[in-house]
Amino acid sequence: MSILIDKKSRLVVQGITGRDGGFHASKMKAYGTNIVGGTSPGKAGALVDNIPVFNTVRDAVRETEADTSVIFVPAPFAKDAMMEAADAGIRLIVCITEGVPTLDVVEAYSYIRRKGARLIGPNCPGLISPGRSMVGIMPTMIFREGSTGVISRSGTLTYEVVYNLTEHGMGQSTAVGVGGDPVVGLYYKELLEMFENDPETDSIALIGEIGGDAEERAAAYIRDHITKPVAVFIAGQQAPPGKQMGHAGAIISSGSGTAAEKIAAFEAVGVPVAREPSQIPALLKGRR
Amino acid sequence: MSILIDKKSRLVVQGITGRDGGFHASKMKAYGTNIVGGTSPGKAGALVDNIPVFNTVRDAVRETEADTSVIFVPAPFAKDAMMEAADAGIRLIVCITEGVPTLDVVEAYSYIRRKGARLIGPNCPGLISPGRSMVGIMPTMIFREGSTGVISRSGTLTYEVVYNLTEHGMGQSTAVGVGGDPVVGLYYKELLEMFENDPETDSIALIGEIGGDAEERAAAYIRDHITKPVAVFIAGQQAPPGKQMGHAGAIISSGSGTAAEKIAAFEAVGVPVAREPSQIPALLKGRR
Amino acid sequence: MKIHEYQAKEIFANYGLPVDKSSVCRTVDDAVKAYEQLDVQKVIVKAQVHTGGRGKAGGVKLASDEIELRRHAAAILGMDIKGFTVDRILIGEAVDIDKEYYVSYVIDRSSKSTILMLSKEGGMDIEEVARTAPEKIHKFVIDPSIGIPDYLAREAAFKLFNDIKLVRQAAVIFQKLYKLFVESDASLAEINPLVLTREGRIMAIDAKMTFDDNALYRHTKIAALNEPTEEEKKEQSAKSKGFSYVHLGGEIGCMVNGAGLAMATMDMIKLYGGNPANFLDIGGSSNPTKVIEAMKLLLSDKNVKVVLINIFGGITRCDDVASGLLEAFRQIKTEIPIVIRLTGTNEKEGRAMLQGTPFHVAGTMGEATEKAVALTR
Amino acid sequence: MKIHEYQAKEIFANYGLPVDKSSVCRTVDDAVKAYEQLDVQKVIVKAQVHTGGRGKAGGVKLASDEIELRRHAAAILGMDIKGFTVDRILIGEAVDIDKEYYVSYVIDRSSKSTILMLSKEGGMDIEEVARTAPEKIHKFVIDPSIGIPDYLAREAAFKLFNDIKLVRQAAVIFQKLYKLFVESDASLAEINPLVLTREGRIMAIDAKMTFDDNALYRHTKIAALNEPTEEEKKEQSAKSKGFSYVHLGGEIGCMVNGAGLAMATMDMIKLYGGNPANFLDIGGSSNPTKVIEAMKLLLSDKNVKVVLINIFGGITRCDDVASGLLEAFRQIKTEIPIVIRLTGTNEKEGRAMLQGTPFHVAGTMGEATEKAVALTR
Repeated sequence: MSILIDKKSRLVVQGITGRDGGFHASKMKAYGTNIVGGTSPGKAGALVDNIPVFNTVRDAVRETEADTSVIFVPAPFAKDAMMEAADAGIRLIVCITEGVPTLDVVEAYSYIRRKGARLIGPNCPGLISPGRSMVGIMPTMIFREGSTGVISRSGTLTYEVVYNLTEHGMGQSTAVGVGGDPVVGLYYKELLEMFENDPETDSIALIGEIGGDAEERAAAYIRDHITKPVAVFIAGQQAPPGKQMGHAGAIISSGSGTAAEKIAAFEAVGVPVAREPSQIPALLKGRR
Repeated sequence: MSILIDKKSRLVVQGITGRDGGFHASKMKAYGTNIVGGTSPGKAGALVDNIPVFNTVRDAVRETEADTSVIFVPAPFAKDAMMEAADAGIRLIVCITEGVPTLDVVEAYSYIRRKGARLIGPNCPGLISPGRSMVGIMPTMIFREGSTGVISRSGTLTYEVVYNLTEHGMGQSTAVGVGGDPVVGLYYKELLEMFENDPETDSIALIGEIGGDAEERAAAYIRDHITKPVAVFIAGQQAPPGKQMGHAGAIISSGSGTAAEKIAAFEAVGVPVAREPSQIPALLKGRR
Repeated sequence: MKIHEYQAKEIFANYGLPVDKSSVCRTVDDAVKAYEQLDVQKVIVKAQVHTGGRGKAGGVKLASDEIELRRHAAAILGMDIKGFTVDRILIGEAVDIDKEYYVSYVIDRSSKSTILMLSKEGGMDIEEVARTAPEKIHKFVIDPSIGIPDYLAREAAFKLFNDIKLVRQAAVIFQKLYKLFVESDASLAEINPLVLTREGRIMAIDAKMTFDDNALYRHTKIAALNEPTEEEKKEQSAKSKGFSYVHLGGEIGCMVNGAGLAMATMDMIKLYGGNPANFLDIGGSSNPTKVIEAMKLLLSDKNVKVVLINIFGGITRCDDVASGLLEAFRQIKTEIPIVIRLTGTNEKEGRAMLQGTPFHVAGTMGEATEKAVALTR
Repeated sequence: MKIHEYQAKEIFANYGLPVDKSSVCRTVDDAVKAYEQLDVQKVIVKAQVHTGGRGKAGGVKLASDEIELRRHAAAILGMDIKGFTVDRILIGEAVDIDKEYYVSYVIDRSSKSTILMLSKEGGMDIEEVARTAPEKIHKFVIDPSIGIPDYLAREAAFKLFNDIKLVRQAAVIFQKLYKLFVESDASLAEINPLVLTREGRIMAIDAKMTFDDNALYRHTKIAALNEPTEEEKKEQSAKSKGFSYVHLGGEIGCMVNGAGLAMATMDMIKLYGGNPANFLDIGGSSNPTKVIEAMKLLLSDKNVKVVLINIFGGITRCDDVASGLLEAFRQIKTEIPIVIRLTGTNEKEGRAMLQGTPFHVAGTMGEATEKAVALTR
């Protein structure tokens, strides 16, 4: 088992005829992801890397029984794409697009939740269940099948941690990049719960960063609900307040959301915090 | 048992300091309805017939654990009142107000359903579970405890039928006036289902009228799902097309929604249709 | 409330919906002026009446020159269409049509929502299409909390068009029409036909709108467009007094409290062999002033030979109703026989009070109706 | 993006929100003119700067006559507040205040919604209130599909007021402020204080707004109000090239792909005893042009003694990254030592290509950081 996606996930790529959509559709397909279709209004009937293109997500769902979608459309159209997917009955929506206005996400998320669907992202690298399915833009070559769950607000920093895990013989059950924006879909709490309930996951790596208080909430949740070992890395100890560090969500505002607070929160509940990304495997191994 | 309301229902009266709200609050209270509070913005702390008044429904729910509300506010404010009730956690909202714009009801209903609550009305006389609770403006004196469920789009015509039932020794489990507007909350299907599942109901009187095709749908539903005897009366056989007969929803438009079609639909599935309201008791007695 | 095509098109234009160039005229000379100003060869002359089927009635004609225009304008102005006299015509540029489509927003009782209805069978009677080929009508239920997002407008437009450029044009039209529908509290906003011109433009060459009477209080500009017929004026005047009144043409005038019971009463009259003169719901309470006003309304109908009063005493008890009736009839002088049926709370007391009066008092609806019908003979 | 109080008040006024009469001035003479035009005895003189705490810094003063006004205006204009030089002041009518309140809309990450925050502790630092008396702050999570209906606005207003007249005034303010918040894609709309005047009027006498940078493309008028500092200009120019850049002041320049890894890199530098000069995320791909631009940016910082390049080769493989770096450094001449750490897909091939070059090549982040720190000594 894995969480959220596996070999049975039926993926539709929204914006498949765009440069990024087409490129990553081929990458995902090459990895073995079960891509059943793509969408691009007005291009129904076309094929992209042999994947059939539909005008609308509803058409794609009707014809292919797609249950998962990944979005590569430009930021001004991302809200519409997320809502289209939810309305068409997609259960898991992964939005890769960067730079989506926050209130667009607020609105789309509210609608998605009402439809009983799940959102990952936006501004995220997607997720991968190694050896089964990859939905997003993850570099598949660094992942290995295994039993460590990975949750991260970052892209390359995740790869850095995964690379270290894989080097130490610790494969991954599923790795999820939740996205770097202030408002995104699934977050620590929901994913921790899924990993806790996944029999194939035996440990969890959590990669946080400055901004907001989700890490503090995650620490409290781990204390109360998680029995599997968790190790954490927090990026941004040197970040000055009021400055956005790349990710729209990585900002210390009004003196809160600092790395120090987050590290303290995890340490207070007995979750080890790595000083360097490379320490994660040892911290997990010591506790499995 | 009864459906929707009983002695445990905790009622809040929205617009209790208004003329109608105050009058009917006292009537309901006198009947034994468990009224726990009323609302009127700015009048918190007042008492109406010894019922405590709150500024907001949320305050009333927090202080009294109200689960049911009845609305007596003027039409321009009815949408807001319905949504306020739903947002505050009320489970059954009964809107008596007449003349509410249809799109206001569409919007309020959508929100109420999202909140998992139920709506009866607007433009309805409410409902009564004789001997237990009355929520609305029903003349309680004509009702008797018993086992016939009554569903009606009309007010006085319902009383006419109930009067006949009571005269024939057939009391009522619950009688519901669903409201005379084109768009209202609970309707035949949902109520038929509730009566079917209510062990204390052994027969059902359904009072329809011209306009729309809800009676036709009800006939199909009865054929497929209802085992208890049902008798029907349909008002408006003499109504000319295109004319609204009092109720905003009682109009034959584009030649559909006629009484003849509705009567035919019930007769086609073996549900007897009374020629006069006074025939209902006999039609039910014959089949119980 | 209904408005005319030319009024609907004005509203359309205010919302940026593409309509054909046209102008409304009340005389043949105005029509000629409008023709000159349009500065095109071919125009369409359309009767402006609050009813459908004007085409079949000869109220829509093409004109290719001034002589033809004068002839058609003269013929249509003053024409009677289903009881409506044509006092205005619309002179519009004849559009070079490639294809015709049907689009409308209506309130759907069953889904309790606004729905968007679309068909490639435009220009035809949509109810006919619904009967004969329902699969040719596409319906979209609108979630009021999100309205018509781009994706949904596109999805709908793909039902009519394949070319993405046309889809985009149509999608914007659907979104604007929805905005108009909601913001004006319409109960119908219909474009039949929506046309694709030979130049590849999509536009509305007809426009039909009706509005929710209950919402007119917040749309004073629209309410000002109201043009009731004589009959509707009577109904509206009744409404302003708190009644619902509909004229039916028979000889038994009815006065009933409650719409459902009022309908049942007129049905019963027919069932017992009579003919109801009207539908009249006097509403909840039965104060004497209301009864007097209602009786005046009934008696203004010269066909009425008998009046049947059917009151169910609910919240207002029968004895109160009876004393109200007695008081009212002290002020009304009439030779017309009056049958009163009074049931409900305190009915015995109420009926006792009516003993010894000229009223024919009945206990049941059947008895009352029988009496009223007999009295017309 | 931040705007000034006077700009926020202009937007407020456009939405019908009650604000005090005021005008913005750039000179003492302008201030005197504004004083005359306001035609009141007492005015408030407020520094317009993109930072908080101006009151404590002496940037807000009351003036009761022209002499006082001139003195305060002269003192505040040109004043330095937390690194910002005051070039504009706002001259506003001094309002006769009865009570002060706090109102704001912000985006809440946890509920993934806009929230309305209210407090009776107005005029104070709200973060201080949140720390010391969180129960004095009321929060309402807004469902975007319905916004702030009347009942919710009233419910919120009852948290501040008891009198229904004041509740109604406040409710309208909350609704308008929400409309403004949503329609302008704000990330903060704050009134601190919202005041109740002795005449019983509720009004905003301060106004603070910040906007979502990602949404500025659809708000050109607001975007035009942008006044970046020198540092922000550098960051924005970097952004226009596809980088994220933040100046930190140390001596080790970093160039990293990915924001999280870039933060981790600067943390590691500190951990190993060095000081990062900057945060620099060059994003996904590593084409030579981008690397050249990034190096120019780094080298323009004269404090930089060493450059640390930390690249994780993901979709773009390490050998491609290495050839890109080599090409870029053929065009850049610099004496500054460069440490390169390259990991990920095809890392062996990538590192092999960098052998024999002047670069210091490292395998792990730890090794790379250690080298970079050593090279600064």
